Amino acid sequence: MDMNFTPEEIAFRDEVRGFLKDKLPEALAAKVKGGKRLLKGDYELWHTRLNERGWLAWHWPVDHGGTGWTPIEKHIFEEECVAAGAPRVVPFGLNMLGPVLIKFGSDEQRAHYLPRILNGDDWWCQGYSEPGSGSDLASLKTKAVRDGDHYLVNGQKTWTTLGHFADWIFCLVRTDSDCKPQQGISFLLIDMKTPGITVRPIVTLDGEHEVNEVFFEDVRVPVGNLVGEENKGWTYAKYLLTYERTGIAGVAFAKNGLAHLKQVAARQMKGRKPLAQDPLFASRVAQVEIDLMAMETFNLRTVSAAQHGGVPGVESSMLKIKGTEIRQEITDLLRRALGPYAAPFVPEGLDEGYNEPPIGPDYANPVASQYFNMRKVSIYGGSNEIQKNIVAKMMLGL
Amino acid sequence: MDMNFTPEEIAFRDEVRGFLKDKLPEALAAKVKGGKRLLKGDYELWHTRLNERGWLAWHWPVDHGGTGWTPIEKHIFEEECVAAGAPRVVPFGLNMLGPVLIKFGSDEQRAHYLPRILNGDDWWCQGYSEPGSGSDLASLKTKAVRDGDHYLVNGQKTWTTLGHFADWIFCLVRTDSDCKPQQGISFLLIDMKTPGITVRPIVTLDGEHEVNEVFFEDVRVPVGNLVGEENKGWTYAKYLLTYERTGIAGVAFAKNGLAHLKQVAARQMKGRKPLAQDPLFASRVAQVEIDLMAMETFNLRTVSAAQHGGVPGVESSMLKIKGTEIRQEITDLLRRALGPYAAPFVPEGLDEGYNEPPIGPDYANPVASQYFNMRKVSIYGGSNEIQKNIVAKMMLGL
Amino acid sequence: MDFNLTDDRRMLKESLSRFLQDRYGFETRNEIAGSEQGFSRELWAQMAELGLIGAMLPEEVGGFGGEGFDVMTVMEELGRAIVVEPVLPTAVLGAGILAEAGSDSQKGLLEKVISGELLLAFAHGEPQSRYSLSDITCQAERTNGDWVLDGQKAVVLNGDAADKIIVSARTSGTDDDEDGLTLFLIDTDAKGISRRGYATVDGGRAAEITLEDVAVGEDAVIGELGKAFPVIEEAIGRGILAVCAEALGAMDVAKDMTLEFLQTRKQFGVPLGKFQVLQHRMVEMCLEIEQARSATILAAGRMKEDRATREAALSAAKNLVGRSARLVAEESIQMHGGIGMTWEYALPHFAKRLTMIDHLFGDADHHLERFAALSQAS
Amino acid sequence: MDFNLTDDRRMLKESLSRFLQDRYGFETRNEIAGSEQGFSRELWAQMAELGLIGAMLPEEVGGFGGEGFDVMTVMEELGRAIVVEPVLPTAVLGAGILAEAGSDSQKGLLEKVISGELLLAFAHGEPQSRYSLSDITCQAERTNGDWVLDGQKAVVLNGDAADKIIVSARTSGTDDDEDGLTLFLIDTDAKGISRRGYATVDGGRAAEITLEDVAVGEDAVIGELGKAFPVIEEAIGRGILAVCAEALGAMDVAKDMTLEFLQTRKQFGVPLGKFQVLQHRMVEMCLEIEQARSATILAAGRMKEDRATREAALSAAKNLVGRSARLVAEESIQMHGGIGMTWEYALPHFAKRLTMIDHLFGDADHHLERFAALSQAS
Repeated sequence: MDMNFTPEEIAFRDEVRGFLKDKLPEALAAKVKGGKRLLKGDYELWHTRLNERGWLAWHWPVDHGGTGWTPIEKHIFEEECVAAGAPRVVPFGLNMLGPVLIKFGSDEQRAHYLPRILNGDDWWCQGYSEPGSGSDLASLKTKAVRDGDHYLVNGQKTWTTLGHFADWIFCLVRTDSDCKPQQGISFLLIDMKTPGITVRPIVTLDGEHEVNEVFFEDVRVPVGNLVGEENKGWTYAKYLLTYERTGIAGVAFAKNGLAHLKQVAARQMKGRKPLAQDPLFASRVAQVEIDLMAMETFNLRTVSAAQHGGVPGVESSMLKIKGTEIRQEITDLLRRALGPYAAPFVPEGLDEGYNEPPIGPDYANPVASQYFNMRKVSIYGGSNEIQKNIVAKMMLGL
Repeated sequence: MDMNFTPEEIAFRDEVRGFLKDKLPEALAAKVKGGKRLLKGDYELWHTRLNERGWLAWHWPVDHGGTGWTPIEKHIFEEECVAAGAPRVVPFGLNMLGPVLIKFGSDEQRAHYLPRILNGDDWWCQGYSEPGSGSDLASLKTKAVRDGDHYLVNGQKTWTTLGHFADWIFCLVRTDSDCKPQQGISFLLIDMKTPGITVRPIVTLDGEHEVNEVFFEDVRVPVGNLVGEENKGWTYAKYLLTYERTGIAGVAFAKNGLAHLKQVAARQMKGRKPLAQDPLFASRVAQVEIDLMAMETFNLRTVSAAQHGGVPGVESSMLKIKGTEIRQEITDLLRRALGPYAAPFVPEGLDEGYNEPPIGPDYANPVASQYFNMRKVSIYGGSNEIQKNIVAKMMLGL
Repeated sequence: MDFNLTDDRRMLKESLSRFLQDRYGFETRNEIAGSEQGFSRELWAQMAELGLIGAMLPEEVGGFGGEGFDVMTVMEELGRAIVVEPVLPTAVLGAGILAEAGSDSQKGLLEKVISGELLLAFAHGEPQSRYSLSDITCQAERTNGDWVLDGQKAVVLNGDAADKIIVSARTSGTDDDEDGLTLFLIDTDAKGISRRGYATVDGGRAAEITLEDVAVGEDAVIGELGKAFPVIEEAIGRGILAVCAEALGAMDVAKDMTLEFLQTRKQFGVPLGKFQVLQHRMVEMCLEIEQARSATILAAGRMKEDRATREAALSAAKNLVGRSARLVAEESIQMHGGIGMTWEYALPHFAKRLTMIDHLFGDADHHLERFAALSQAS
Repeated sequence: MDFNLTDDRRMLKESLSRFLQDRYGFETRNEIAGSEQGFSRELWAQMAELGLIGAMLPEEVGGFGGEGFDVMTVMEELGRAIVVEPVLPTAVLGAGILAEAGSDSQKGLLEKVISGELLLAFAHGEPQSRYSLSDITCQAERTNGDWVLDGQKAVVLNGDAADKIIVSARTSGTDDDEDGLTLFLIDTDAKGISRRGYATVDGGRAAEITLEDVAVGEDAVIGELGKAFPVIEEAIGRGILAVCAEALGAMDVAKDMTLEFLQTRKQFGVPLGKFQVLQHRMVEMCLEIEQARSATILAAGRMKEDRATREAALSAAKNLVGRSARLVAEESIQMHGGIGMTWEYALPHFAKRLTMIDHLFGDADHHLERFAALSQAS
């Protein structure tokens, strides 16, 4: 048993910290940590900085631009980025499409798309979910019918994150309906400028626009945009869904959230004393802190097992469940910490350049919205119910 | 809306209280409230006192010895008995077999058995559960084969409460195996002195003996002991299971338990102050007190609906679930209140006449055992999982 | 003992229910909530006409109800439509205080309140007070026969639209003393009052109100000088009962929407409602709603009992509603999945209202602590 | 970073596991627990021979381990068999204190402890002290060069069978002062000691011990006069780690038994494990066990860190183990149904041990509060 990083790993961590200190603009980090809205340019700036350093595609194979980091190094890098307040790297091109193209794409596709992903020339979005599909992804209905050297695509995708910024979308489409749902699915790359595509914003319960519906009406897609073989798309999709799940626990996000919660509780007053000293509230905070400490070790055990050649199985699902529970509990306690000042709804206050004085304490504005927004983490990426089904199946084998 | 008892109901309550004051021996009430072991004679004494007053078979039809009380009066009577520390009336003859005989028995059976039940001449026990049947009662395997004017019974019953005191057992037995499990079941009355019957005690996790296994080996039962028709026993069993469920919430038991918990918390010290003043412990007690207050009103709403002619549906199941949760939570808090003194295990201290000084505070001895014993209430009488299935079926209708 | 509504209340409930079904569909509600003013003057007038405000006030002041079960009946129906009109601040808090403690001329205003012409707000909480009812620093000083008020009031419901506000101020005592509080009735266009209105997360409106040298006459004082605390506590008590009842209505709708969703929406070829895990979670939700309903009924029935009994029942109800509303809000979103996260769909707006009710008049933990204190004192 | 056991620990674990499987089946265990003495001298000697006691002590005193992960390895295996022999009081608490703070001659006794010939107990808690480590009223006064002790010690594990006990007593200071505590090593047959032994709910033994004018020499003092608190805290810390690890072993077995039961037991014609509700509850149980395991590993790894870091990790582990052990105990009984309630079956004995561990060295709430205090101080 050895719970410490090696000197090499500590040196690596310091290198990452140095990079973040140099290259992550303070104003941007403050925006991220303060729960402000990010602009397209904010994402692009950070994407470029990482690419310049060669750390953008750290999970790709080395000969395609990856870093060759060990699981522990990858873990350190992810944790440090979040801790420093770096914007997330939009994952669709880099973490999702990239690995699929590397494994299943043609040489031409790899040569064309991969450098453009790294350069940030193409903003990708994901066309998986459809209305009514939920966690049953294979029930998708969007059809692609071969018509000469094109596919004619008709249907609808939904929950398309940042689709309103995207140049391209990778889609799962049905190319054969006379078979099991998982068969007959193909993986297509579609230019968002193609005629027949309409993007409609979905406003979420917190009043924000991050996701979209995408409609396809007789959209003509060149057959060259098919990845791999026709009707084999489900295999590629599954590969993508299991790729790189080490960050799934969201430990660093939770740690940021907990630190913020403790600051807020120290500043909020209850009966003329800091709320942090209230026995009941303190016990609730302590409870989630204990859970988080344990989960951090649980996560490290999984990372360390990967370092020693293990393949995470049910651990990913378990970490997803516990990680989302903890993050939701933290935003819930934040909301409760505010008391009456959780109520004001001033969405314009989340924009850069808003200059009015805050209503209530300066940290209050995003809190309730974040609490509601955070409901999504136990729904998307395979709901917690689905994760429990997966673990149960492995465990009970019934 | 009127949440008060009528003057007549209050007069009735006072009458019940007066009776309890006169007729329930203080020493017996103290034994019940102190969690001491009851002897067979303790049950019999209280049975007799109630019968003398004509209040023993309060739920029977008036012309068989019932009281004709309204649902609210029944509720008042049950609550007051528990509050005063009366021993429970052993329900097998009185609450279970009695109503079945009244509805489905022959005139001869009624004339013979009912007066003997009231007089306490026969101590009855119940032969429903079998090893492996759990909540799936209809899977029972004990066989009764017709042999002239007798049935030949072979098989095994389990969880037979107080079977070691019993003179008679009423049993569900399989008389036909070539049909659906619910069909082919018959309802037999069996004299426990019949050759071939063996009673084996089951010691429960708290070290107590209250339940038994009963084995039948070629036990000859006269056909006159069949209740109703052959193969119709399931109908009678179901009737019995749904009969009189108003007390199912156990409100009065929980109130006794809560009062005891609060007394203990006031006497237990933590950091030289009463545990009752510890903010965290006080909040846990307050939480269960609030839940209990609400459930008491919930229960009264159900009773009142019955008074106005309503028929309780899912409410019984919901009250069973919440009632057992609350009672389990109270015994859990009691256990925690004791600190290190929950550990000593001195079962002989629960017997009348034990004269050693207690180990730790005088209320400590039964606490841990009661906590473990109380695990049963969410298992028996249709587990809480079964209750949830029932409610879900009514609610979702799927 | 009878838990059925009286005929009068049943009729009121039915007419209100019909009205809201006809005129206050979800899309209308969202449009109203998103409008500049944040509520509809027209619908407000119609609600007044239906007797909704009068039902919450006793006959002595021109109403025809005013008991706990009246408040409960009306608010539960409003909760079923998540009505954003300022019923709580005007009819329950503002008018309730005037009916309870107002002078004859102040009570005379209630006619206009009942008819919907006059909007009220209760400007009580302050930036530092959180859920304490006595932590008030707003000062009122007597100068030349006038009272001059200075202070700041936080998250005043309907504070921006109210015609008159009831302001709590300290006329003696230290900062969180229950003694020394006095209530004043003040026109919102009085000199020295500035208001910053804003929308709230749950579709309502509130305001930060600053009072700077606001001068009012002796006739602005409500009730006895320095003895306002019991009046405030009773007003907040009615507010607690009102939002508990509102939450019951909203929880019922959220539960029914979820139930219907589970029955109709299929996944992996079967209705979601066939999954036992979701069945049991629905049952747990229903059970908690029934518990919350029971606690609210108990509180409504104890509104006229002695202080300790009444306030313990109110704290119990608010605690149980706080917990069950959170459960219902979170679980109904979770069981809906993505669609439960969208602005267009009604459910999350019910969830938001349910959540924000926890931030009114003390959250679940506040009332747990308060219940424990009341229970220990008794 | 490496969460695998070292080869030495893996070998110890395996030999211990084999030994317990061969010699310490559930029926044997229950027979031993039900015997007069409450444990088996013979098996105790064999366990000592296996190196179980030595593994928990450092080389300086004749052991071959003594680190957090050694304690964890041994205790987890013992938990898998719910061993009732007095390993915790003798090897972890008693021997741990002597190894840490004993004089050379006191340390010299450890050879006999390691070989299984000497049984120890730590007589610390008192009837009033609950889980406080400093609330000690037992008095030690110096008279004619001797120390004379008077007081009462509560629920002393192995108190009836121990050959020597370590008694904490106040040599100065007020009643719950951390300062002024001193430890004494006393023969249990010393004049003035009376012991009332009894069985405990989880199958072990403990005693109430009364000291009346018990005279011991200066050589009975362990460590520095009046400065025993840090020694006590560290000893209890090791005890916490030990019972957390023991609970992990017991939880694993309870979980596996339940899993097997769900896979084999049929109801309504299908294995219970097919019911989704039970599946999800099993998953939640496993998840909490993994969390408890993680917290215990973290605490084991921090045993040599500064006080605040170490104690926070220990309180975190004890809190998490307390919660998860309750969940596992209750859920595994519930999922078993009636059979889970019977003395003959092993599961409920695991449940009882898991529950009673919450009553050793502070329950989940005690450590939650303590963690919050430590976390706020840092």
